[in-house]
Amino acid sequence: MRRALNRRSESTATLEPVESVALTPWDRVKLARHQSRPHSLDYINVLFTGFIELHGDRLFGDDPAIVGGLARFGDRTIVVIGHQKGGDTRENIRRNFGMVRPEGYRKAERLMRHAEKFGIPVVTFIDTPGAEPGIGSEERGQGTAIAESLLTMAGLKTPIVAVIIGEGGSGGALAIGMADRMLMLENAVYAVASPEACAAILWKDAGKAPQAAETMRITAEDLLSFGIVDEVIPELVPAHENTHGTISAVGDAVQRALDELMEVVDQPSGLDRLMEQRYERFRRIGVWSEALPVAAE
Amino acid sequence: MRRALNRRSESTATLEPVESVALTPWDRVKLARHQSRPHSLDYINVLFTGFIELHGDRLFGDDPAIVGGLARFGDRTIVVIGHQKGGDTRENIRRNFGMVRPEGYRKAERLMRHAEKFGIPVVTFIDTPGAEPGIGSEERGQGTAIAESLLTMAGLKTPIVAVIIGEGGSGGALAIGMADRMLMLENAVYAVASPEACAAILWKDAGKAPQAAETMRITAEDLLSFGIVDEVIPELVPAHENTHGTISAVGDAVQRALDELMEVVDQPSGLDRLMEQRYERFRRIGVWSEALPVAAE
Amino acid sequence: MRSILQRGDKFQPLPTDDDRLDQQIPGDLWKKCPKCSELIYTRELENNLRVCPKCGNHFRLRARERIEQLVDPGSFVEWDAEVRPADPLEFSDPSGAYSDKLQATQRKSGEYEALITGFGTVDGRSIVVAVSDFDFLGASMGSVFGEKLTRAMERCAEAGTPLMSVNASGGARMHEGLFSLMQMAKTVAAFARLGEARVPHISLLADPCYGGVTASYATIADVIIAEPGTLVGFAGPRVIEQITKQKLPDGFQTAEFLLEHGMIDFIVERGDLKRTVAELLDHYARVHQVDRGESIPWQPNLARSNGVAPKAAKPGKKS
Amino acid sequence: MRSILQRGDKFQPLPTDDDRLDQQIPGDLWKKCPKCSELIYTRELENNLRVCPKCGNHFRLRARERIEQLVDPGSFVEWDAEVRPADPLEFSDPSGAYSDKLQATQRKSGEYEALITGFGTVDGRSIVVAVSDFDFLGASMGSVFGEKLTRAMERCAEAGTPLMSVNASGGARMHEGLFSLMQMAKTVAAFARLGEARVPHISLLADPCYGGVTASYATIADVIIAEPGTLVGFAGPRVIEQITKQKLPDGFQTAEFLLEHGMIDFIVERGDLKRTVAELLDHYARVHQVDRGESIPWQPNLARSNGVAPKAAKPGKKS
Ligand SMILES: [Zn+2]
Ligand SMILES: [Zn+2]
Repeated sequence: MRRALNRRSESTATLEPVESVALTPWDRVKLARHQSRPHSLDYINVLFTGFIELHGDRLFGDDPAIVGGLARFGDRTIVVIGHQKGGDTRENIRRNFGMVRPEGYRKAERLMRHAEKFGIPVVTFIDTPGAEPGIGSEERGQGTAIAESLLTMAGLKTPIVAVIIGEGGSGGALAIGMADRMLMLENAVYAVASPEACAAILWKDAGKAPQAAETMRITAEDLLSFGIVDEVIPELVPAHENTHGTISAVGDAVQRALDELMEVVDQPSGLDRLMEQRYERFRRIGVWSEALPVAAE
Repeated sequence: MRRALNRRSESTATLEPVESVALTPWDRVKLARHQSRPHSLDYINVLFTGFIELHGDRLFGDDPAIVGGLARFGDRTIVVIGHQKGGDTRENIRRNFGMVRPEGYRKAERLMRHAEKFGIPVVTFIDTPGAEPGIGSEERGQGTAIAESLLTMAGLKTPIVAVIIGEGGSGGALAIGMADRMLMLENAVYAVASPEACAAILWKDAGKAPQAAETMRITAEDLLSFGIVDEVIPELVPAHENTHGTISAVGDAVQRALDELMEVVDQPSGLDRLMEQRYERFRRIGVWSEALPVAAE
Repeated sequence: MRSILQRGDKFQPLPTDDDRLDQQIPGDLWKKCPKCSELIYTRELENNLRVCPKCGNHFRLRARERIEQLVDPGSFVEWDAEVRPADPLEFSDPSGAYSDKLQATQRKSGEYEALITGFGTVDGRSIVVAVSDFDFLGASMGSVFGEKLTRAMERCAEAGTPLMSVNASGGARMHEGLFSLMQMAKTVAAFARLGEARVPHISLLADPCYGGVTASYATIADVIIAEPGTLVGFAGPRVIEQITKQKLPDGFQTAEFLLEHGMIDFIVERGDLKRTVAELLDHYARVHQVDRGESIPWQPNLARSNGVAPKAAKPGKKS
Repeated sequence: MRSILQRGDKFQPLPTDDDRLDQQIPGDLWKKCPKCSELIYTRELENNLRVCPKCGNHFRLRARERIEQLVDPGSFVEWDAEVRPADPLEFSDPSGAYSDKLQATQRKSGEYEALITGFGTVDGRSIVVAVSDFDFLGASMGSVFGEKLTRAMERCAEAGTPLMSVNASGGARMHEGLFSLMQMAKTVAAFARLGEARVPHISLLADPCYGGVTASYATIADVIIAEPGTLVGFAGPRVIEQITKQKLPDGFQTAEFLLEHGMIDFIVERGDLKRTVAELLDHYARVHQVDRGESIPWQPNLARSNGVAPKAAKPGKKS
């Protein structure tokens, strides 16, 4: 089941593994959304030193549903960006439950350009139910903001590593997730729509979300098999019961991904190669039939 | 008095010249602000064909105080951008009297980047009392918007020609005026603050604006002598009494300026040279004393 | 370039059971305008580009109707018609299997997928068009949509041919799961390359345009146009109303709303669309005619130089 | 680089008539806080970096006080002190000639101009500082301000030394007319070049910062910081109130307002400023240490890895 077996981080080695095969996709949805599950700032505060949070989009506002800034990871400076949910209701309200408004994506885009300017790699943490649906968000171009962020990532001349740590909610997740390496925690999910929304539309009953979750193929295992995710980071026990171990495992995976990418970049014409690989990474995604095959171009 | 004698456009050759030496700076302020003076769209509609107005900043709004779009000038495609005042009170209210909000500068910036992307030269028409002072404008970063527009112009890899056609009001004018060539109509003015504001602050009496206008050295003649403006376009009679002739003279001057700049760009490494010249153009502006001269670097 | 342009085989229509037009009045002779409720003689409607002659309502167009209106007669060469949808998730819901739904939709719509791409000319000017068909599963963006659009963009970049996309869509195609979502990234990456090649992309947002298409290539095009009344948004109005419990403002998510909020370049009536696109193509084409030396000097625009200050341009109208 | 760094001569103070501190209480012993009205022992205030120990009010600093607080003792080498203002317009108003006003201001302030630039170290890290002095004609940006800042930026770009600007300003210097306005373009152009050289510019917006400085290099820096309560805007509050006839919202144009509206990166208390700047310098310095091969792996941040989810970062605070 696990295609990417990771060097197990020291601190988790002694914990008893949960029988993860017993978990249904809907179980994983619930784990991915668990309020005590570590969120972006938990990762940031353990994995990095000297984190300096940078705020604002320089246009309209500062969206607390996105955090980001400069930090040190090992001997590297990185720009980190993440969706931020709250660990309690009060904080969740302040963070809009991790649902980002256009100004949040524009802040993320600004920080990515900052990283590019100085040749700093980018690490993103994905954990959102989706982009905020609201009147103000539509007025300020929610769709345009997500699209612009994707356009920025498509051409960003510095390595990008994304980690799906919890809930990967559709376009609102992808908006900071168009990365050179996509890592995913074992109990995280990543879906084109929430199982509830999918069930409401196709099953005509939001209560059928567990079945929709099954059908939608939203688990890390599925997405690894589809070639959409590059590596699954095991959760021997669910992250909220093993915060430090999970964060450490994520740190190790990010370290490996960054080491690999920096090796590419450090070659002659390395950035061109990085851009080429990023293009191909997304270019190849999709499944179709070609009824009348034509000669190769 | 006129340093830059221009090829006189056919249509104005028969008009009687006004004795322009008799005009005081304050007279010119009044001419520059005259409601019947041709405004940006008047120039756009006569000088260009196929004007397609492009709207919006893709962030927040569309500011009617800035107009811009694609157009044809001779055999060239250009991006034109201008402050837009109204020709009557109703239109003036809609155009906010040509006072631009942050979204107007961001629209201008977007159009400039569009021009750069496709290698299209930019022509701007300057005619504003200044950037809008208002609560919303401050909330959305009026200063930041102007600064970003300047930053975009500083590095924009395509030629820029600016024409001061009426009122050049401070930072709000400069925001679309950081050009490779700055042309100025004889009765236009360009000032660091309105004469009224300057008089109110330094004379403690806004009514002393005519004196402030004199002291501030805001006429085309002054700015040409300072090396800030490259060419003064004569108004044999004030523009509002000779719309077609004035617009024609502006067209001829823009044509010459663009021809010169495109000749630079068409050389090998032409864009680098353009960038170098633009930098030097602004780098040298300023007057100071150097008490203890040091050896040349 | 030639070989690429001729690469796609001509479209071969599937058998259709002839019920593709909704809201039909008995026979095909009359159609009821959903906006003004008037009955309109179908032929009159067609002659008017499917714009209601009574109230100006722009009826939705099928992809091939749009192409027919946009490009010169006989100039369209379809590309990649052989690229057809698959069912990677083996998706099934109570209404049936996705693979069955695809077949039924193909039969009913006469199309193999929701996006038609190909080459054509607009008053003689080369253009590549990519037009979505809302009657095909709400023009949702699945793998084929993304692949065909990406191929079109890649060929445009290579050949220097401008792209016009016409974008109605309900969003992602849920039946293809994350493959569908990833088409956003794929098409935006292709658009980025198109931009590096300095080839323009004109996007017409068509009614209705939501979700993943609004949040990807369609809203970052070089020029973004919409027809009057077109609805465009990220989240659907019902979702927003349900979640926020707020009443939506009048005209919410219409083209006019988007123009006011700075998200589109202009609104154009269907009758002016082809001429406007031609003008845009001319503007971009002229940039690359590097034939320096003596430039042709400007001439006064006689249509305008009547000594009277021309009217200010109205939003959404060429002036 | 050395030769450049040593190029400026050391600052030679002008005779001062010792009245540069405003709001003084008899003698120099006590100072009244303008915010909480408490009397504070001057030495205590100085020891507290001129932050009121009672209410936290950040007193305005003169340029050299700021430099003293920011760079390591003895490390500052001033640049371009010999660049001094002229009077290109021969400007005169009822209160007198600009040239006389300059002389009087120079005597009173102890400075030749409103901007001090030079090299120093922050806990051993190289930095170039450009600090404006509000007591010199409201730190208005004239030719000398622009020229000194531009030279500093050019040297930073050449040597790869980060720049920190401290920006209090009333705006343009009207007495220098359009020469003043053009310093906006000049400094922004120099900042663009600094960016091409990948050298960071940290901007501290200092109380009060308005007009041309807010609308040029200060608000497009790579990192933008403000101290609590700092006022920053384009137009002054009185002008806005007069023109709009609207009551200004509470906290309008404060650092907190700017943070909320997305215009600054964070707010930092004066006591944390030097440490924060040092951290930022380290972050940027590490990027350019290209010593690849084996990277040093990450280590858990022990200050944080206590198994408890850390508190979310507060706006304006490093967490
Ligand atoms: Zn009708
Ligand atoms: Zn106090």
